[in-house]
Amino acid sequence: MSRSFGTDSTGSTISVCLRFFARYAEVLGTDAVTVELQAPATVAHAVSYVRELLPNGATLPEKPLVAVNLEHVLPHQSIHDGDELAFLPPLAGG
Amino acid sequence: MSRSFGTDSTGSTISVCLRFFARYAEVLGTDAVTVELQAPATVAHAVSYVRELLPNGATLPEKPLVAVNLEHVLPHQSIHDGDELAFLPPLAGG
Amino acid sequence: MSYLVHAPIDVARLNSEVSAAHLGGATTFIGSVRRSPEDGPVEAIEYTAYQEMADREFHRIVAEVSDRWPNTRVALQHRLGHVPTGEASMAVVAASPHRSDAFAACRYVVEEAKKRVPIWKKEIIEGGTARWCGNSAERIG
Amino acid sequence: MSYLVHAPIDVARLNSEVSAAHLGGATTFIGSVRRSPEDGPVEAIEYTAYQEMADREFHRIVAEVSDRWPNTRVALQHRLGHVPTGEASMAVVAASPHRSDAFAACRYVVEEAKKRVPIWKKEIIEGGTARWCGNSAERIG
Repeated sequence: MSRSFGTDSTGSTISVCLRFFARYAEVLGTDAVTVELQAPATVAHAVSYVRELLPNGATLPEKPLVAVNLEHVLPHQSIHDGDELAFLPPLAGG
Repeated sequence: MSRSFGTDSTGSTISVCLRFFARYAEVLGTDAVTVELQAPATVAHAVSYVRELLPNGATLPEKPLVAVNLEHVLPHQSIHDGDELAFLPPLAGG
Repeated sequence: MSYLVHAPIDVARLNSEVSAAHLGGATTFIGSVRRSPEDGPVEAIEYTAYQEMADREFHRIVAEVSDRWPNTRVALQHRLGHVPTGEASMAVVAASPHRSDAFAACRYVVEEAKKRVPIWKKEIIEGGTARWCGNSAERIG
Repeated sequence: MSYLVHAPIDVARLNSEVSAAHLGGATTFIGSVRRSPEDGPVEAIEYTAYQEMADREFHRIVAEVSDRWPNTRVALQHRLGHVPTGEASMAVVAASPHRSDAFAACRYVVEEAKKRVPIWKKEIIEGGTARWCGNSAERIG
């Protein structure tokens, strides 16, 4: 699915892929969505999108662990058109 | 072999078994001797005996690692009739 | 080659990957699915991963070991899918000329893996229920 | 049962001695006879021991592990006699519910063994010479 998000629909937008794993995929009922966000955007904007607009999104924490293009990042990290954001529940490897 | 050691041969003596391992056995040419020492005696007395009276004994260090009856001990440790003293070259297990 | 496997972990193979005549000390860590009284009767764990990232993160950790302990080699595997109680979920081997480096490098990989590698587990409880788990500070498995 | 063996060490057997469903972490250390450039071409090591005391000292070390890490189990073997390059001279396995205890207990056994257990080694150099060695602070093997 593809959706747009932002207060000013006349500005430029970016398209990013949001991926969900493990418990997050279960509660959201999906493991990936492609969304449009108003530029410039950060990880925190993508998190707000998920928490506000996806079904059961509010059950995710306010600051979930997020990776962008396979790297762990902090919430203020900028994101760009074509990025892949992964929402990672608390890790449990080992 | 059995030998006695001490300045006063009229006092009481103890008999102890001295065992030598690894390089010490090689340089001394024996792995065990039973000796008589004047009582009271310590590990240090037994070490002096070895260094002064056994062939090549002077090649042993002044304070070798010694165990009495299977326990690591210090030089001032008392020794008693029937004790087994082991002269241990630097350990190399592992 | 992936660090992620869907079959039982072959620790002997990991050992042979890092062994060399000049590396006299090898430390291995094996984490297994455990059944402990406080956890209830766990009969298996389902491991899932964000596989591309997990492999990349393991690769980074291995590269960090080479930087910190240049003479030390490490090999590791993490199992995914259904892992029954008692079987290994992760194995790490570090071989070094120096035993302290072998211990340190092995421990480093285990700790970093738990902190950074996107793998999740769902405990399968006897009777059919399941629960997601997260790594806490000092719990294993 | 003695901790000293004259045949190759069976690490799998040591692992099975300590494994249990509630012990999710196992750390193994294997010390092997190494051939390193600075040592010259070592082709084997002859290990000898004061066997009664070595066994007693290993037994004490294992008991100390039980005191310090009550939930942790250890198993170990040290090989004696002629050990060719590349083969294991000592193996220690520690299994625990907590990985930090598994690492610490394994390390403890290795360090204490080197400090306290009366075992000696003679390096057999290619060409037929031999030399006695002592443990230094950070060298293995």
